[in-house]
Amino acid sequence: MEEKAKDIITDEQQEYIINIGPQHPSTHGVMRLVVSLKGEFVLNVEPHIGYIHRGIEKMCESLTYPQIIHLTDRMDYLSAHINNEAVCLAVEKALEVDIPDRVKVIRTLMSELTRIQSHELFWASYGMDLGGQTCYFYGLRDREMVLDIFEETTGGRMIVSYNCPGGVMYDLHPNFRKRVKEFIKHFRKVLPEYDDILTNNVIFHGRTVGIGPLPLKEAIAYGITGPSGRASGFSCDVRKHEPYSAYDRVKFNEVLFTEGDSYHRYLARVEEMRESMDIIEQLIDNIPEGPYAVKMKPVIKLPEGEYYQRVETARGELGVFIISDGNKLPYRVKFRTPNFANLSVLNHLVKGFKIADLIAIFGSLDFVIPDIDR
Amino acid sequence: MRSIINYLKDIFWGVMSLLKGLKVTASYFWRPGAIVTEKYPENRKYLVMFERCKGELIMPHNDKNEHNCISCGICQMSCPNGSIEVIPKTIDTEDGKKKRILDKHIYRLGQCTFCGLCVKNCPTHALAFSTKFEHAVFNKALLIKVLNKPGSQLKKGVEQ
Amino acid sequence: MPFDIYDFTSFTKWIDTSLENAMSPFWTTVTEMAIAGVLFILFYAVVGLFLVYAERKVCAFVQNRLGPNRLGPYGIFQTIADLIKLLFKELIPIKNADRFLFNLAPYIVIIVNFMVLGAIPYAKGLHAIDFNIGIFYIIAVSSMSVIGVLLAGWSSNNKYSLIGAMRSGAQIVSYELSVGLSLITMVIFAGSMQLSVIVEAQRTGWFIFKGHIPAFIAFVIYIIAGTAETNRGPFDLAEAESELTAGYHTEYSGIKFAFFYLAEFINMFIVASIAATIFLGGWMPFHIGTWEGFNRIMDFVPPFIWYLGKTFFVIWVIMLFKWTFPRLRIDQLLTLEWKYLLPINLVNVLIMAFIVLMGWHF
Amino acid sequence: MKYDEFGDNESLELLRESGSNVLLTTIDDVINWGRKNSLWPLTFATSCCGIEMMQTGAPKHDFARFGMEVYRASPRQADVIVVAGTIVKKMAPVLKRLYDQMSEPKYVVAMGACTITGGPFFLHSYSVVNGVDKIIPVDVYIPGCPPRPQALLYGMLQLQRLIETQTIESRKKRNASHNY
Repeated sequence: MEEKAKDIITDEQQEYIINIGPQHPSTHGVMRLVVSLKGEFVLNVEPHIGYIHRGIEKMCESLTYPQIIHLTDRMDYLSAHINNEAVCLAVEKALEVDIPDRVKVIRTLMSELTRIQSHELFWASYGMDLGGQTCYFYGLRDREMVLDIFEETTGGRMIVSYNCPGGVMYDLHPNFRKRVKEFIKHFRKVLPEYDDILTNNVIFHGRTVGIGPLPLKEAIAYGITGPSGRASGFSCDVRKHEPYSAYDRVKFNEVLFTEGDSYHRYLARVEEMRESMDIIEQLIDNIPEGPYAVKMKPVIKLPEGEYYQRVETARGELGVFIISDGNKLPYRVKFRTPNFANLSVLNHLVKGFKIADLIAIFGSLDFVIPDIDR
Repeated sequence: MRSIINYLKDIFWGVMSLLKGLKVTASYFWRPGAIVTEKYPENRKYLVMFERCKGELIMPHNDKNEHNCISCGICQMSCPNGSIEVIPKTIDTEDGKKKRILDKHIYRLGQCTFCGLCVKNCPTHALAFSTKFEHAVFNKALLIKVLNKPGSQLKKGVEQ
Repeated sequence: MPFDIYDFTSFTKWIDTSLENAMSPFWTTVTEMAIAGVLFILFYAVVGLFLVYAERKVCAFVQNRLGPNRLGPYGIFQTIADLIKLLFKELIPIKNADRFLFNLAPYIVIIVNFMVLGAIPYAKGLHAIDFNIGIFYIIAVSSMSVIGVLLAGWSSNNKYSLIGAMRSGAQIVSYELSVGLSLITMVIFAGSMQLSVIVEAQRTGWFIFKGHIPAFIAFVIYIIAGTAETNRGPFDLAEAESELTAGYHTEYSGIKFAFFYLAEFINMFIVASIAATIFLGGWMPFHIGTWEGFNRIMDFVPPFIWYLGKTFFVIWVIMLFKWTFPRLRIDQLLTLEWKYLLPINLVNVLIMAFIVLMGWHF
Repeated sequence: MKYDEFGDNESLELLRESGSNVLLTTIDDVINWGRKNSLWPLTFATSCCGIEMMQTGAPKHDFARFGMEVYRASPRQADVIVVAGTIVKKMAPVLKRLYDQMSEPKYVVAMGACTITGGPFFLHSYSVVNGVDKIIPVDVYIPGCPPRPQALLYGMLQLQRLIETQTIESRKKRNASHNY
């Protein structure tokens, strides 16, 4: 009997240790959180990563630049297009290629659509994490429309593999404009429903307002980027500060809040969907004519040196760092992925909150686990 | 007194927000027109896929059962994970020269990531994507396909 | 009254007397119990399976989907397939589990369900037991189902289960108060605890209409607390899927899991049917004042249909709750009970008592 | 869908021949009818394919039509584990344990290239398991990266056909023959 008791109670302080994960509905993938509890209160959370470490950075060293792109798709699969864009921009920067305007606009449009579908999935899964299962279905219902747009143009639903160094793989489909407009019309209509179901719900407020607050100073110290950082007032939008592609020609607001709790992290994402729609509406009617890709050499060799390019994915700032030794294979590729940095703050946020809040905080940071492990 | 008013206010607004949510779900319940479900196995006869949809890699053949592949191996080289294997053979042509032609174009469907590099890089447009997606099998070995087998798909839409 | 053609009293009396003529009183009782038992098991299975199916369809329609539709017309045999599968699924013995309690827990939940089902009036005279303290009995017995949940959580040797069971314990203990008080409000109004008398008292109008605002408040509170007591969303903390995988029944598989699964739905049915009986007039048809023709037509609908209609309406509302609202946190759950529902309920009881005292009701 | 419209009928016939007992057929038919129409998947997803699996549950494609929408988070109550996404070497023991925790009858569907051969990570990665069939016995392979929702539905229909062919005896034999 004593043997048994020892298993359950780990030490004198009577911490109750439970494993959340690797297989658990609310970890959104395979992530193990070792949670020490006292009653319902969380004392400590220890994230164990590596359950989906696939060695993407190492693999990149044995692949050519066009081949690397298909791996970045699978890193943060919800912002697949933006990841591709980051690598392409880095390669193009290194080669000093002039990219046609059409490509820039196409990439921006696709990035914003990617952002919308990613935030829709966030909305859906956050609702489900908190127990509102219908949110999940409404979010995915509308996401399907974006996936249709993707599939018609790129042939892939979520993993698009649409970018290539020098442009994009295929031209936009003739139906693209019509479909995007249809989607935006539909989405503007259903967003108020999202608000009715979740954003303004009193139970949802109770679950998220004031839960896991992250002050601005700590957000900067931990390097929290993306909507999570902006909810704390950290102005970190790469699109604004270091515009790439066609972001310098569109007007949009950087969604900033100061509270930094789960509710505002959630709100930042919902507001960003509106901003993204604004961006798309500004660009969709004046896509410049021109070629959809620059002719590149069949074997792309970067000149010797180090290249860095950062972009704003749906979850934060993605940095691509390439060291080239002049060969057709990169010498070293490093991805600064937003989720890995955002994960570091988890323990700091959840201390003293309840186990149900752990789920709310974890969900509000919107992790994609393969992006953490790479 | 104020606290009691606030207390009642809280309750009122709380209940109102809940009713709003209920309104949305209940209204969908009474609107069967909003159902968006596609009935997949029943609708497969008239299911139209997007033309660029990547279902599997094919090598289109024309009506004489000829394909465009010159067995240069570029697809094999551009494939990031080795799902394509080109096995060439040399034959003697009528005028006595040696010519390298395709013996087997092996495609491992279970490994393909549909990045599209092979199709894009093919110099002779010998490869294309078909929209067929029904590939589920019980036997893994069936996922290794030989693309240039006689009687495979007729050549169409390759010129694009 | 024409709807007395659907009176089952004489029918049951007839069965009783004919049985008594045939055998000794002891065997009469045994036979009657056996008949009632078989009928209830059938009723339990049919209602349980139907409710599982109904929930899947309701949630599908709410979520713009079709729901199960491949087995039989509109997929009505879906749950039968589920049942067959669960029957033949392996029952895994859990290492270090308290074997006896682990096996006992599902049965406790089921038995409690049966005990409550027997006390509900389904139509005039269609009643297994008509206690004169019917409401008291129902409150007492239905709160016992928490024992099953607690045992399941405790004996599973699983940390998630234990947390789920403890949550469920706290939840049911506190929400029992609200259920009791809101029913007491109506007992004050009706002046009786006997369910058949309460239903009979609603012949001239359902209590929710007769009882002014306090009855309506009591109804709302009863629905909320009843939902909480059945461990359904948004109060499904005991099995909160996103936190505790499956809560107290994480370790159960096969038919034992099916018992928990069914019991949850039968609990919902019980809560809804008590709400229908006490607030919405049970098997009484809907009457509007002096509209004789309308009332006459309503009378021709059998009382059992009325009863089921009302019950399923309440069930539908409870299902919508689950599919609309996010889950509460454990402390919010208790705050809702102790800070909001209980005070309101107490005031409500006072108001109701005052109304009854002054004779202000219809 | 008719029998001829499905692919890979040859393997199915082989499986059908491997175990048939005339006496028990009616009972088996009833049990298989229940089993094949109520496949409850385990909520298990590691990467991209998991999102497509979620999308299959979404209103547009609706898993629920086949009675498969009851996603169980607890392996004890699940019937089928859809391995959606890459399995790396650190995850492999966990997957094995999850499979062991499931109660009989249990089925495995390998969804996506990563689970069949390692997919995008087949050649150069040092940490990816090249095919989950090295860890657990797989019933149906669904290629694609990730497979579209219809492809997953088609795979589940194939699994239903597989279940139809099984008898109590053949399942016993099958379990005995797997040494993982």
